[in-house]
Amino acid sequence: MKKGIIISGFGGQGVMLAGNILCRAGMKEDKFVTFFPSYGAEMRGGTANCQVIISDTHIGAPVVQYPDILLSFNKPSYVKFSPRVKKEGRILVNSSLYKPEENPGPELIGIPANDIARECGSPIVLNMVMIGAFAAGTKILGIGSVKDSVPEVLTEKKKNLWDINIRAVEAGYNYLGK
Amino acid sequence: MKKGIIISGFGGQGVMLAGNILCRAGMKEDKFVTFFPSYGAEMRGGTANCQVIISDTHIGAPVVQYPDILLSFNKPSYVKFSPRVKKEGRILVNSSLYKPEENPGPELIGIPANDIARECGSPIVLNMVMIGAFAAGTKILGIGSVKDSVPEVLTEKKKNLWDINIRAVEAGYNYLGK
Amino acid sequence: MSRRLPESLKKIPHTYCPGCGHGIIHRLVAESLDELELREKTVAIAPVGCAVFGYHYWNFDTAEAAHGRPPAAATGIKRVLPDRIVITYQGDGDLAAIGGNEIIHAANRGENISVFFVNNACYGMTGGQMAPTTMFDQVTTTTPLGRTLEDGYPVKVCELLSVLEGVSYIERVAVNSPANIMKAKKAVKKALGYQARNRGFTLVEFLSMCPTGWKVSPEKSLEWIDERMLRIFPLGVYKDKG
Amino acid sequence: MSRRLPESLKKIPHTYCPGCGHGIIHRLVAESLDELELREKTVAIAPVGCAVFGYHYWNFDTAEAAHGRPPAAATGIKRVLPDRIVITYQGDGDLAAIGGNEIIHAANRGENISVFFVNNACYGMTGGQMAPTTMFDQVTTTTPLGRTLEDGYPVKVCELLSVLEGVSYIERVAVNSPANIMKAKKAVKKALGYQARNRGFTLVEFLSMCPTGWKVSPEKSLEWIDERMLRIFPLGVYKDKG
Amino acid sequence: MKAGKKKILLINEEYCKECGFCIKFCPNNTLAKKNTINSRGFHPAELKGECSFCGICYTVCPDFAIEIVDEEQISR
Amino acid sequence: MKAGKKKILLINEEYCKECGFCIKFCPNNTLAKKNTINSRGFHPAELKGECSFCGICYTVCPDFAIEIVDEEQISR
Amino acid sequence: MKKLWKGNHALVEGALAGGLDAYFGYPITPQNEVPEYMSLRMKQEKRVFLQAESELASINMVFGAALTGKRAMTTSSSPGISLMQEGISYLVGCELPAVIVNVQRGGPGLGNIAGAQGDYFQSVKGGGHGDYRLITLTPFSVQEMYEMTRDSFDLAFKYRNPVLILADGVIGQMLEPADLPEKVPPRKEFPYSMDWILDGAAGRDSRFIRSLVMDEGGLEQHNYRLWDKFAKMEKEISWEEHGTEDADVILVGYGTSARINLDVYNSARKNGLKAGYFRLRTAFPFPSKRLSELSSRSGFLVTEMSMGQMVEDVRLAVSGRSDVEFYGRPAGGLPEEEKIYGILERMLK
Amino acid sequence: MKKLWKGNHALVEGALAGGLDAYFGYPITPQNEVPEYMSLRMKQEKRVFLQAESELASINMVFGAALTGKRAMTTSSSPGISLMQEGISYLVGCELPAVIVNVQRGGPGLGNIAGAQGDYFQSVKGGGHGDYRLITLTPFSVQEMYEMTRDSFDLAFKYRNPVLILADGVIGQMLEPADLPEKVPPRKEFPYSMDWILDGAAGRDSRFIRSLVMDEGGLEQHNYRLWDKFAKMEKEISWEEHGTEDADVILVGYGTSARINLDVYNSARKNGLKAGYFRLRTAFPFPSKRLSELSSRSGFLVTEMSMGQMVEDVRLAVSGRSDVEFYGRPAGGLPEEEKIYGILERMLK
Ligand SMILES: Cc1ncc(C[n+]2csc(CCOP(=O)(O)OP(=O)(O)O)c2C)c(N)n1
Ligand SMILES: Cc1ncc(C[n+]2csc(CCOP(=O)(O)OP(=O)(O)O)c2C)c(N)n1
Ligand code: SF4
Ligand code: SF4
Ligand code: SF4
Ligand code: SF4
Ligand code: SF4
Ligand code: SF4
Ligand SMILES: [Mg+2]
Ligand SMILES: [Mg+2]
Repeated sequence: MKKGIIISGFGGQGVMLAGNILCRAGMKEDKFVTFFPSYGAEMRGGTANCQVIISDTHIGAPVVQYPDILLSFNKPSYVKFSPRVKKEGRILVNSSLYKPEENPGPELIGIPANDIARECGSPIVLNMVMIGAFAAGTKILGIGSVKDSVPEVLTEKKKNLWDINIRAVEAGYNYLGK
Repeated sequence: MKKGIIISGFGGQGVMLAGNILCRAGMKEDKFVTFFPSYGAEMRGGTANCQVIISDTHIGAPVVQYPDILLSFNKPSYVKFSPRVKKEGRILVNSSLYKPEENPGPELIGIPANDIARECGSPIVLNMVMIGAFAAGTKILGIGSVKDSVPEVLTEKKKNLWDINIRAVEAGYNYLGK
Repeated sequence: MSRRLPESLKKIPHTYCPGCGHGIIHRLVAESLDELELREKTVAIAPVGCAVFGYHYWNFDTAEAAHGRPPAAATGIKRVLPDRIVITYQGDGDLAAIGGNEIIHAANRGENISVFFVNNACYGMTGGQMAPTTMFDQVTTTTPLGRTLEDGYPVKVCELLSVLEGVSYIERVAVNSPANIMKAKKAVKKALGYQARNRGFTLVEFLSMCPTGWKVSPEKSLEWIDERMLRIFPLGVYKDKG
Repeated sequence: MSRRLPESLKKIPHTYCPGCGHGIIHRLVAESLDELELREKTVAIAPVGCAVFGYHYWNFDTAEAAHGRPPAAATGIKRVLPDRIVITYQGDGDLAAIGGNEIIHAANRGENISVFFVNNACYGMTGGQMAPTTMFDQVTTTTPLGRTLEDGYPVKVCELLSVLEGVSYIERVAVNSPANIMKAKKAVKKALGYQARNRGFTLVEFLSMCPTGWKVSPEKSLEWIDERMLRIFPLGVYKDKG
Repeated sequence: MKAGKKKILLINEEYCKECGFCIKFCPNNTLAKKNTINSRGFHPAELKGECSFCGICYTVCPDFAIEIVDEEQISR
Repeated sequence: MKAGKKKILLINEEYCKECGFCIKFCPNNTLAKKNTINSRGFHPAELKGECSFCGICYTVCPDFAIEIVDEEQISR
Repeated sequence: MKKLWKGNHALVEGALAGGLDAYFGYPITPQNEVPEYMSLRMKQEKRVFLQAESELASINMVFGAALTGKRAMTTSSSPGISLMQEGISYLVGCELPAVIVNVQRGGPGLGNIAGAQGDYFQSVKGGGHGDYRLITLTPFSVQEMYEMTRDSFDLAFKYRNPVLILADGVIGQMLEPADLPEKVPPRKEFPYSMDWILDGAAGRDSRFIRSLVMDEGGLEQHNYRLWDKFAKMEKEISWEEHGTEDADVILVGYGTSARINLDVYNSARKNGLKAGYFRLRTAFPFPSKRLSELSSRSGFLVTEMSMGQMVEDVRLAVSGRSDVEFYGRPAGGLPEEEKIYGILERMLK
Repeated sequence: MKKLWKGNHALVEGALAGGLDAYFGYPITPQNEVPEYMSLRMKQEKRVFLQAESELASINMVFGAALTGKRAMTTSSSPGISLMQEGISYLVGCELPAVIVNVQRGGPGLGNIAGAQGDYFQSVKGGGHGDYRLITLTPFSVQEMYEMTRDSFDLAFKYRNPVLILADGVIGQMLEPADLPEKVPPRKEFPYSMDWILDGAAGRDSRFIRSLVMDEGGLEQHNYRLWDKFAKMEKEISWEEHGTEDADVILVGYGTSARINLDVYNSARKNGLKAGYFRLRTAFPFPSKRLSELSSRSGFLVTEMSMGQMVEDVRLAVSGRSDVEFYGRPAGGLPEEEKIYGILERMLK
């Protein structure tokens, strides 16, 4: 098993944090993992994306050219990356901001992440919703290891945010998981 | 025929000018010639030297490691270069400033260049005396082409100095030539 | 009064952060070239810094020089094309750190060019590191505890360069309010006018918002200039040989 | 009074030209280190320039840095050995041309080093080319018709650097008469004393004879300083933070 | 403002980055953030009420997002 | 000059480069160029008459060629 | 225990573990995390951090600190390293130990900020003037960013020569698990003579350090001495190889290109192809002898993130004894697994 | 008519004859005669001369002047050329024509001021960052100092690429007879498109010139385009050979080392030895194909004033088909005729 994941959205949507958590979760499950932040032509403003690989074997380049999974947080990132997703791959899109038309490519799953996040108490945790949904929608990682990884990346920042973030992961998971 | 010549003395003794004239004289006689000014460890003060090659065939490196002829204008240059002169070579030394002991190496010829120059009217033309002596003492170049080359290097400076310089060349030539 | 974007700007959006001063300064330069009818005579050098893409936004001839070297490149242009308008657009890292020698010598030669110097008190492009103009106690990514004396004093470019005899006009302006922006525009036009009349080296320093580097909101960045920068970098004309 | 050569000088002849000011300045630095008992604590950086062989003549630890970079090398030393005395000895080409950025930033950081800056209005070592300090109309091998405005203004290092806040003491002296040499010595000792007391960046500029570069006799070179240099480069203390 | 000519304030919503400068400085307090977002995720400025065409918003906009044009110009 | 100690002016002829500074500045006008040349081709300075050991020649000599020593020092 | 580390951060920890005394640097992408993280860590560890005004200043500050026998370092990326070429040549000429890191990006010119391997020639042949060599280490993983940096100081002092760590933007920017000690390990003192350092001539003769050697033939002799030293570095040659016993074609790479090769090698072997894998850990000294041995039975497929630089050293080692093919992509392009596999298959036919 | 010319002066006259518009330079031995004589000649010819504050400034002033389509040039020697590496990489990245002269001296570091050939790698492999090439010409005589400099501008504009003239201190400092026109010949206009220059966007669209290419894959494509261009330069390969028809061993050198080889070759032939002579006139592009052809019957003895740099290109061309021996002396040492002759004899046995 070797899965390439691209997570992409506006700056400020927590793209990098989401990728980081997936990596840590992969580590917990004894996988090989890499994380690669990517800056495009636009250094300032515009979209941010990161590339995560989770694998049972050694990982060469940490760069994901043709992702198995795309986590798209907004429209521009969908436009940019969806054509590169492998046919047998899967696209998780934040349907609160953008609802793409179905097309005969990779499987498309909409998650109203902003809405779910708002329900959890803060629109800011939409990234957590998305990785919760990722766990449910791809089975690459277990929800447990994802949840357990949340405190690691927030440690130094604020303990008081653990809860809401974990809740958001669960909410995302539940949205697809059930 | 290929002869390597080193001319060496104090800064101000006209070493470079002397070498330049020999080169031009060589050209007049349809020889291959090169001239190479050499700066030693002492960039400032100390001795100056230049290396001239006159040859019937192509000249590779213009650098003279083991000269056929040494024109030594002072003691330090004698001390430095005389050991390098080829056995069958010749050393012309300005005996006004330094009279080396004879030794069983290359032939040693003393020319009281400062004195002869003073007789010509200026101690400054000692370099001309030395190249006149060179013509007489080595037969590598004719006195005519040496004399003819003097105006070329003095052209822009002062025409009024041609005479005394040429006279000094002759005096040097005559000192050995007769 | 109608306000159309000047011909000297291409009609495309730029990629600077929200609230970034570069956009305003780009426009001021472009407007001034239009108004002085210099657009078709101008060759500009963009810096290595956030404004490296200046050539995407400006509608006049532009090149990108190596980091810090715009004054040398501009000198090369001006010497062979003395009747063109040659400008450099440089950040504080570009001009005051790596390019300190080039700007000093261009100024000292009285090179007849105009320098538009954007002081945002940090290295924007590379992620908000300390710049020569970073102020004491200012937190940047390479002064995580704030700049201290060990890192050196904030460099005051106008004060320093105005000592040089080759300089004909230097002014420091800011772009954090409508009034300041108007003054800034006047300074730009003055500098370009001097160049057109062969008066020698001119420089305008802009105190410019960098909300990203300062980690504040765009609105706060306007106040940040008033509250933090103006004390250290007073506005005004530092030299004017007329 | 007996006058013995200081221990900080090796007892060997140097290769500077007759009448060259470097020899005098070397001695002043050496005497001062002896008198302040700093010889064994000193690390010096020699320039690329005629004084590149300084290490042959000085009897204290010395290294040769790349052309223009002594202030950076000295910074490297001082930062890791803050209790040593670190000096640079630099020519006007080294310090004011290629090394302009390094000296400005070392000064601006208030780097606690002492800079001995030898202004001989030309590049001695390479054969008398124009230096930043070459004066208008001065003939050099690269200004065969005399320096003109096109080549830029003569750079006044003391005036320029004293604007920087990190500088604690700057003085310009000359070595063309016994009285001037005495004053020069005082300045050297003052600079070293400031450093020993951690006062920050100090610099002494010496107007220094270069008979070879100026194509005059050693005696004439003494007058040359009085007649040509002093007007452009006035002697005196430019900054003294005490 | 020359009398007679009808002005229009154009806000290029796609260019706007929601910095709020125009809103802050508008002397008529007539600009505000729109509810929708543009393709880059920003809430662009929009005109809410009366505009005096003073040009201040144009002056402060860092994003080339505002222009004031004569109506006749726009119709061409 | 401390009374009592006998001084000696030492001129290192090999170091001298004939710049003439000592000769020019000697207040007693007691230095001059020697007739002979040293190994580097220079006519070194020499003491012609009375010296007051003022030290000026030492001060101006660029070539480390002059020292003034106590006689006792030299004998060691 | 393994933790998720960024390559550039691991490098900083490696430097601390290697006993780094003083860091001088100037920001440039894709290595900005180095000065940033370093500024914090050096303060915490009470060592010297200074953001220089330029790369020229950085390398010359390193030069100054190195004169005193301290462990000094700078880091940059391609254009910044180009600016250091004079200073690097001086460091070698003066025989000063120092560590320089190049987190390579795409060139030429300002290029881009993607990882690349276009500076191999500059690093191992000498981008500066004169005949000289740098010990050149090529990290392959975040773990090696740590380890090689840690160990580089020992090499630098052992040979009194600068060590260059030739990384790339991919390895600098990526995060992967790596096993780093919790605390900076205690400083290891080196057993090498320090009788050359400048720290004030107290109780000893004064010293000088310089690269200008003007006495006749002196510089030539100095060069021969340096070359003796470079020859001795042979001992430090290091590489990794797999499947070379029976390989018909060996994949050769370093750093990120070797990472990709490793995957290709693994799948080739799984499919029964007689592929081998060879990656440099030192680019200078270069494992010529080993490659030459291997060339008696194997051909080579060299991959690089460049138009072909290291391949020349492979060709020189192989000297026509077997096939050497090259596949590279410059300026941020990454050699594609499938493409490598395809060439490999073709060569094996 | 032949007159006695100094190499460095002939170079200046060559530049004038090539139509040089603007010179920017900084003094350094052994090429000081270039800026000195240039300062006078450019004034006389009413062209631009400016002594820059440093080599960094020089190369970037050249960059600026080149942007406008003018013929610009700088000259320096080894340490100064090292400082230009970033700027050179930018010139190539921006595809700007310019001429850079390196009158090489001994290195590394400050080294000495004797002629040397230690900067071959820096010149032909790329001392700056990224994949790039410079057209590299290697003058052999004072006459060629003139001619190659004169012709270099044409090459630079033809390919929109900097041309490096790789001379050395021996050829720069020496005087020998050369045939130069009395007056600067009239300026030759080039037939190449100038639709890229920046001189103010009057009556045309505005343009820009840059080397930062951030769009995805853009820089990679740019690199491929550059490499197509470098491949086209093949046409410009130039060399001189004698006695290669029946030579068993061919002496290979360039510049001063080739001068020495020529003498050895002549005496070897006089003595009936089957020696050959081969010298580069272009070091990039390198005459690999010709050397490869020759390797089918001849071995090679490469001489350099270095520890061995160009010899690698010879070895790459020969690829093990015949013997390649090397004899070099670094940092001002000159290969000795007798020694070369001795090795030649041994090889011929
Ligand atoms: C030689 C070199 N060194 C460093 C860099 C990296 N770099 C790019 S922009 C920049 C600084 C930008 O700061 P500034 O000039 O203040 O411009 P700003 O982005 O703040 O507008 C640096 C260090 C580079 N491209 N080249
Ligand atoms: C990078 C570099 N550029 C140029 C040189 C050549 N160079 C040696 S000394 C010098 C200038 C010396 O002038 P200055 O600093 O004024 O010292 P002076 O000789 O006058 O005392 C130059 C340009 C060099 N060695 N290195
Ligand atoms: S980082 Fe700062 S200077 Fe750069 S675009 Fe953003 S706000 Fe502007
Ligand atoms: S050239 Fe000038 S500075 Fe250099 S040694 Fe001679 S007199 Fe002194
Ligand atoms: S033109 Fe003036 S009044 Fe109208 S919206 Fe803009 S700032 Fe407000
Ligand atoms: S000033 Fe411009 S970018 Fe900012 S909110 Fe207003 S329209 Fe948008
Ligand atoms: S010590 Fe004084 S009096 Fe004696 S020789 Fe020297 S200068 Fe003259
Ligand atoms: S000052 Fe010194 S060098 Fe000059 S003449 Fe007197 S003793 Fe000789
Ligand atoms: Mg900035
Ligand atoms: Mg000087």
